Amino acid sequence: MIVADRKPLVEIQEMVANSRKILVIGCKGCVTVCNVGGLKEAEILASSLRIGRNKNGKPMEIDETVLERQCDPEYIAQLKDKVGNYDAVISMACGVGPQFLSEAYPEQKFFPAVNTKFFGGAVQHGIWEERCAGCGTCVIHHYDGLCPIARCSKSLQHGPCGGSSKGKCEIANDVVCIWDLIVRKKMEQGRLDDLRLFQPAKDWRTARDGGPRRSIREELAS
Amino acid sequence: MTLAEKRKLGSVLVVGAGVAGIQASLDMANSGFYVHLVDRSPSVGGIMAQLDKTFPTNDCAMCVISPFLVEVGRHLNIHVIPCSELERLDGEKGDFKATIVNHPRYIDTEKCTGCGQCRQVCPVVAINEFNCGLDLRKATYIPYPQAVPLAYAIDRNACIGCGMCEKVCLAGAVTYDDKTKITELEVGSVILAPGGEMYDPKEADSWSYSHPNVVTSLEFERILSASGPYRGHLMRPYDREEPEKIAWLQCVGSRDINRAKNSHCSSVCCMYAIKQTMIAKEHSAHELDTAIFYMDMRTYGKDFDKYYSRAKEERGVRFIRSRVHSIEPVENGNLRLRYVKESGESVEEIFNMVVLSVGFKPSSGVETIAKKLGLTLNEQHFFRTGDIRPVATSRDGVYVCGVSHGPKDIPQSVMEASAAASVATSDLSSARWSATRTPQLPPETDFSKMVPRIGVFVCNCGINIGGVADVPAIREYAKTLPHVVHVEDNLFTCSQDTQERMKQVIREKNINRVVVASCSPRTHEPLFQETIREAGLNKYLFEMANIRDQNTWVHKNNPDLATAKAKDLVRMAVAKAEYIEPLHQVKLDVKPAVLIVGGGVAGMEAALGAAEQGFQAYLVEKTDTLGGMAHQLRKTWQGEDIPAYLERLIKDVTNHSKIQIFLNTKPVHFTGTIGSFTTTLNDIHTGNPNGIIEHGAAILATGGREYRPEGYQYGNRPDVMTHLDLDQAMKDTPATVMNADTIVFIQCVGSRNSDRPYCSRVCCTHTLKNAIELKKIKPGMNIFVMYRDVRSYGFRESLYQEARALGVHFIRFDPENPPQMNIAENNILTITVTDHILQRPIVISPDLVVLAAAVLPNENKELFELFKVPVNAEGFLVEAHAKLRPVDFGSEGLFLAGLAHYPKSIDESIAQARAAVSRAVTIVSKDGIMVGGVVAAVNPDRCAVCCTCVRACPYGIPFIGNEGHAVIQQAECHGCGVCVSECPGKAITLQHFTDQQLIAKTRALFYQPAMNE
Amino acid sequence: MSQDFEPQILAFCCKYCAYAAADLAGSMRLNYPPNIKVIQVPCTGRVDIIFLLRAIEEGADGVYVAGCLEGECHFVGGNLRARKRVNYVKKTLAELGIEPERVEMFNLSSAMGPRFAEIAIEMTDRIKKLGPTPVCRLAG
Amino acid sequence: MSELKSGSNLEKVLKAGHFAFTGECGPPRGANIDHLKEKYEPLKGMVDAVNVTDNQTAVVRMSSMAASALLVQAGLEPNYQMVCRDRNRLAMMSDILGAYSLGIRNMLCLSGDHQKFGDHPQSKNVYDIDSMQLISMVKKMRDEGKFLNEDEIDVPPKMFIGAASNPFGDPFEFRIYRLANKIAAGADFIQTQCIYNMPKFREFIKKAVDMGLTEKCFLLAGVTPMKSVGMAKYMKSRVPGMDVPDEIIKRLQGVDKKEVADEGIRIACEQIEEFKEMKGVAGVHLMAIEWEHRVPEIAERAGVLPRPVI
Amino acid sequence: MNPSFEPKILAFLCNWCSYAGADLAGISRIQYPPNIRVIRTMCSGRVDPLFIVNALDEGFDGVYVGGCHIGDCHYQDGNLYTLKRFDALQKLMDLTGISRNRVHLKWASAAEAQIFADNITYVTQVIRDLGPFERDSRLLPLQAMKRTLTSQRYRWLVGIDRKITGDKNVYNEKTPVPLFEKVFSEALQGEYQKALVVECTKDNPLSVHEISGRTGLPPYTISCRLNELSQDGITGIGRVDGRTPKFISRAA
Repeated sequence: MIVADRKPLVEIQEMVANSRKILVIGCKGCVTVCNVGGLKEAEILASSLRIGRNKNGKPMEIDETVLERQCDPEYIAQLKDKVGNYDAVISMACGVGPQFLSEAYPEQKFFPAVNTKFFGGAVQHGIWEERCAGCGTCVIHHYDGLCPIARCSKSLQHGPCGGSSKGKCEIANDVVCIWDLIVRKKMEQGRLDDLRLFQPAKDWRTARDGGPRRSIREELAS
Repeated sequence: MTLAEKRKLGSVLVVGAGVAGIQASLDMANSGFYVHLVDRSPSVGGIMAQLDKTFPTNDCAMCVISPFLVEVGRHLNIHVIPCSELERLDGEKGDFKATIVNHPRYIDTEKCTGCGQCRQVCPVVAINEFNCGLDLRKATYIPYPQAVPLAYAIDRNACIGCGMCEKVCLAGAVTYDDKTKITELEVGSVILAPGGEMYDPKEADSWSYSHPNVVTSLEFERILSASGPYRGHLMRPYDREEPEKIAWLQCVGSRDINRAKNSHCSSVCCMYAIKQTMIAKEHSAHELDTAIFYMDMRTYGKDFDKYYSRAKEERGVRFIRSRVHSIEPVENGNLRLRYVKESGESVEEIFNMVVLSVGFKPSSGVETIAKKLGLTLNEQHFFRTGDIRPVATSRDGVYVCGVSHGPKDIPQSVMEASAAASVATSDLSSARWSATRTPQLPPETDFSKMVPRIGVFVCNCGINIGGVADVPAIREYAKTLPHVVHVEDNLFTCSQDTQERMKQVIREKNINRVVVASCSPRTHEPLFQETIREAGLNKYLFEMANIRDQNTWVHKNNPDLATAKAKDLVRMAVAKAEYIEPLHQVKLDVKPAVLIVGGGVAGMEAALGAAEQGFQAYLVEKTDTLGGMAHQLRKTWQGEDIPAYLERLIKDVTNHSKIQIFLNTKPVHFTGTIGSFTTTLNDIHTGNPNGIIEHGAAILATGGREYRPEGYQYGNRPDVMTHLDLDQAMKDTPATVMNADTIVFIQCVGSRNSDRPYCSRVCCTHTLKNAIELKKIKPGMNIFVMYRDVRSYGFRESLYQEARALGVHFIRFDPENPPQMNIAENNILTITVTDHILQRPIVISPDLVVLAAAVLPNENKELFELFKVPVNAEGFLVEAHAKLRPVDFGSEGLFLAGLAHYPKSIDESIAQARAAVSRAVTIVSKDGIMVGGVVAAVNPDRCAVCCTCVRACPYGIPFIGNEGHAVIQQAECHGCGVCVSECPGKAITLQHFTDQQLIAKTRALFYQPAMNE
Repeated sequence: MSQDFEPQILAFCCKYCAYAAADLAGSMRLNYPPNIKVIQVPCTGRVDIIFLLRAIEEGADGVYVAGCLEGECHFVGGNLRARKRVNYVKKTLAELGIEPERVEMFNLSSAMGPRFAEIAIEMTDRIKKLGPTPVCRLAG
Repeated sequence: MSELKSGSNLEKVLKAGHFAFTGECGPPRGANIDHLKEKYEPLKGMVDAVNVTDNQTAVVRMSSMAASALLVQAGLEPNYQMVCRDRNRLAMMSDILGAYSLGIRNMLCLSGDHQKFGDHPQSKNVYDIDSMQLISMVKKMRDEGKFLNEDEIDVPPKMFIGAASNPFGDPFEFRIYRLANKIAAGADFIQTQCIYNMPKFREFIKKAVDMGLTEKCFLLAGVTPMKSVGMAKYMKSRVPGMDVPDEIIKRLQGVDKKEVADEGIRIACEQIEEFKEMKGVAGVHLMAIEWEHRVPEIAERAGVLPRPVI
Repeated sequence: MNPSFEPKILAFLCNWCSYAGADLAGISRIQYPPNIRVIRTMCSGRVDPLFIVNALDEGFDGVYVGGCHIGDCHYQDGNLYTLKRFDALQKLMDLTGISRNRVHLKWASAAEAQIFADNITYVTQVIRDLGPFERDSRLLPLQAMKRTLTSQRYRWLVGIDRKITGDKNVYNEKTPVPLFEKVFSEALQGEYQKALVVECTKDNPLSVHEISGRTGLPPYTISCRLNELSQDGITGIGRVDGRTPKFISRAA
């Protein structure tokens, strides 16, 4: 799923500093699963903003609601007659949310409440880790299911760099060196020779470097 | 009357309302029998109520027992008869006539609300037995604040009849003309649980117990207790100084034939002494030096040995193996102890306080009851009971449990209580639900759609509330609150007459939400919920404002603020009341059958018990024979013949119509919730199913086995054997054993070490029993027992005395240098060990070495995972609560018994098996179980299927159903609400504690409503 | 701070330990300031972050959560989660420029009547020193 | 080994079987040529080639190609380093052509330190291709005369291809395979990380020899003399992948303050003596960072002078 | 004893007998020492033991209470109460170390002027022998006596004594006198000792030993009294110095 972190409260306060009537929209999709943008978090943000404004003597009106997802126009459309009567809307969805909203309601000002970060999963309750960088050409089968493109700081494809020590990446000792895992796994499974294969220079066109991407399913698209 | 027409009464008399009496009463009342619970003192609770903390978990005793006290006080089918004693018992099993003497209490328990005004004005003081004489109580008294029944009593021989208490009693509860009454009760059977009393050290002056700083362990317990005289602040009675050094003397009044005439070991003093050292250290702000003087440290129960080593290694408690003869008071309240170290060196030490770990003696009631009922006593003047029928007395139909038939700790007492409950009602099963009362309730009118119409009832509670807060003002204020249609205030809302008027008012003004502003919901919510239910209202349409315990009682000195706070609390309660919805519990049907896994003695006794209670029992055994470990035993510690008992038991089980036996079978699939489980059984060898069992409860009795020692050449020499090998040899080839001249027993082989940090409990007794038997057959034989601690607890101490008398040599070794076995080249085996008295190594060349090997749990990882039951680090099954639910599992409907729980002797296994039956019967005896109420409910379309609730629930109850959203089953949810506030999508609500209700209550505190029109 | 300031303090107490301790403080006739208003919850694990924030938002001068001793929670670990949520609210209040000391978590067993009174006194003094809540109460 | 691939001095020295001795020179943080001069002046005649680092530890410095060109003008032979962090494949190929045209004949292909260590951690890194793919690209340009997309190059850049190797990085067992992969990808010579743990390096080199790697390409052992105890401790604890045994630190602590630098050089010389005899080691790469002025003295005491002239 | 000491004695004279007797002594010019200062009360039963202790506290060296003979009381049994109260007061004074001979109760009818004068002369001489009442060195016992005399338990027992030992108690039987005596002396000693402890720990927290030093009570007795005081919520631990808790009372 898409994993995000909530923006610091001060930053959100500045965004809506001069708005009187605000709508906070949660999203029941990925951001609910990673506990950052669901209805519960929407209520918490709304209440925090109310406390902040109330303290500074400039009370504001904040409503909170939640959409099934903010990445399908039909759900966005549900706010048709509501979104107008606010002078600022905060979307707690991933980066897709504020953009779909802005496209649907050009005259309204939309603000992101979360910083979208990566595709990943929950290694334990409350801790999510990046697993995929969306390079568009999946090669994890070469590395026994451990992707160096997403999980090596330098996306190296032929083994650990000189800085890997004690299984940790040179940039920080809480970041696992993925190549250390790949090499150990290959050794355990007796498939070390796979790493002798020379991987030609990767074709990055399918990645973000190839420009904004679209995915079209002929049989579905009208 | 011929046998057939013999009357079977559906009621039971329980004498003694300590923790054992209460447990037995609850089990029977919840299984369809009416219970008369008689106790000499004005309230229930017994010794446990006086304890501060309990070992080995250091839980606070009162927190553990008070829910049981409240339940026994309120239970529809338990009739608590305080201040009374059993006078006579006529008739026989199934049809007894009991004559009860009701001593006058001079206060009517129905009227008294426990407000305590009489205590404050009473001019007469007397020794406060509850605090063991540390402080005084008034002639009009209540044993302790949480007493049940919550009513005062007048101590007639202290009271001078001045009449002051009647003057101040607004409830008019004082009845000076109360007389001794005699009542007759017709009961089916009788359970005696009069408990025990602590030895009184005054009988011997060498302990100089008259000195204020020499206290008994129970007094020290009161000193430590937060509700005790010193409010839990550890101080010396003499001058309230905080002690720097405290000594505990073990075996005061136990194992002491010359001074105290008590030969038995009281089983619990070692453990409670260690607990008291640990709790004392926690209570003292400065470094506290604690020393325990003991002979044998007898920590034989589950997790007891770990507790002992934690005290020794981590908490720095000093354990000095020496028996102090006398205590010598010295200047400014200190005490000098002279003792001899093991090395022979004599030492003097000054202590600020000395605690005498006093042992048990039978309560004074035991002697009189035995005389009146014609029951036999043993030499120590406790009730005599056997091993094979551990809770039966010498009179048929009269059973016993708890300390009155032998000193024991709380878990063992509670186990025996449940066992007595199941045995006492086994042949009354035809009269089940015949004598019990079921509440007649009118149909519930449906108010859910209607606009809230709230009735507010403000209570004065005599002067407890009215004397501080302005109750009329509170009542008038309540009128102004939204949706309030009726307000009234009365003297005692909980009194019978007010309850009736409440019902009437509810019907007249068709009130659909009731708020009572009075005392604590913890004690009175069930009472009021029943009342409004009788008025046709769903019992959850009710909210309380605690304006007494948490307002007037604690803000006595500023009444106006107390009144303002009362108004706030009422406004908050009304605000929540507005959003309360009726909750309907769902009735799950119960399958009247019990599954028992494991065909050893425990399993068979459980199956027989369930069948005797009239329920279908399914006994599953993975081998091809019943009997388990018992096949290898010969005699119980009291000498009863095990093979004969085993043969009889197997015959009864196999022929019983209500027991279906599955040999070579193991469960492979298990689903369902309490009351209706489904288990699939498979044949071990062929693997194909041989039965699908529908049952309401399950008992796991998977048993244990003897540890095969690694060291000491075991297995490669015929003259080195374990206890079971010795028993085998004594049975089959006695000659091989008898022509040995010297035999050495080595204790704690495989137990009490780092891999198995527990004591296997039975090996000391087993060694003593065999040593005595060998000595009697061949007095000339030299027998050496090499031990770390001889743990012959309870009456087993007599075996230790007899063995020493017969000339068995006992040599103590430290774990650091255990006995060394070496084989000389001529294959002669010698044992070298350092004698603790001579302090020099001695060499013995025995003809036979017997290793007291540890007891291990049978390995059933797969089975335990199937039933989702926890095992501890050593592989033993983990019970729900060590003290008060020793045979239940955490998950409802599952129970345990036998060696799989912890090593125990055969009589303790039988008791635990019968206890498990009693617990299981409380489920299967009902035709339906009400589930639901305050439980979590999932709103599917808000659920993001994110598994947060699956991870957050401490009991692992929520799961993702195949409809694609989280599912929480009403029968299983415990109602804690953790998942509700973790759920990121706000998809789960905890009924009766919804967000809307709690936020409304919060908001109401700050939001002054506009005047009600 | 002005002496006549009487703070309004909310206390979420768990039914099995803190609420029982409050009752015991009552039956022992101890004494603590009347500024404390108790709301009973089955377990402190039920106290949601939104409850604490809405309390501050509605104008509470102080809020505290009182649960069982760590390791003795009737529902295994509810009190541990409660402490984490209280810390989250403290951080949020700090970000909003409100004294985090206005929110607190306490642990006590049901036999610690005197401790409950102590906590009530401690919190009332602390909030009196901090003064009224900067969040002005909205009328109506 | 007979015909020359790039004709660089280093190649000739190595192929002639001499014991190579290369130095290192970090370009200045500004455009001050004199600074560069101060650094390469003492190296003249002392080394066969001079490594010119490319934004070492991701810290912005004068570009390595410019510095290398200046060295060429000054009559020294540069060993032009290129990292994969800062350029994509277009920039790399064009820089290789540029370097060749400026007379640079030796090249070192490195992955490069992550920008997190450098002075602009906010920057975006590239890592379009990794060091292995860089080696094979330069080989393709030289031997096949083709760009990566198979287009012809009119004048193919004949570079003497070098690669780095850290025998002490984790996982230790894999390091030899990585070396083998680099050689297979086209590396002509290898310069190792600075060596302190001699026993571990002996084990590494033995494996390299057994696998015949040292036949296929020349391996230069990296040496960095310790200037102070502080530097030794810093390298041991803070530099990832660096293995500094305690004996080295004890030796440095053994002498008094003033002598430490000298002791550092003595250790280095001992190492170089051993490398001379060690089978599979074709030379030494001396990394005297900020100590360029003492390289003549080190070279002298290491007995590697005079440098062969072919 | 300095010879010139003249004790100041307060005399409560009941209106119907002793006051009348005193007037008669005046009329018949019977002489008696001038040390007494008289307060007339309607009946000796009106005299609250607290007045007597206050008199000593204010500076008198002794107190004389005069009343009618038993049976002559104008109000039937007024003097019976006085007898009980006076006996109780003297028992209390025995505890405090203040000599009981500083207070005297004498019956004298309206006609017995001579007896009245003799009583006064006798009482004055007894008190003169006792010497002046050192009020300042007896502050603590005096305060404690006042507190005991105002305690509900003490006054209630003194008041109910006649009814339950003489007539009948709530159980319609006479409370045996030894039992009542035991209860009363326990109550008296209990209240007085508690009063001592409260008085000296009212303003500053004191340890048990410090209290013992000031009140002379043995430590263990103080410890037992502290139990009762904490049960009634009057005394608690103020602070703890090292290992010594200091107790402080909140005198309601």
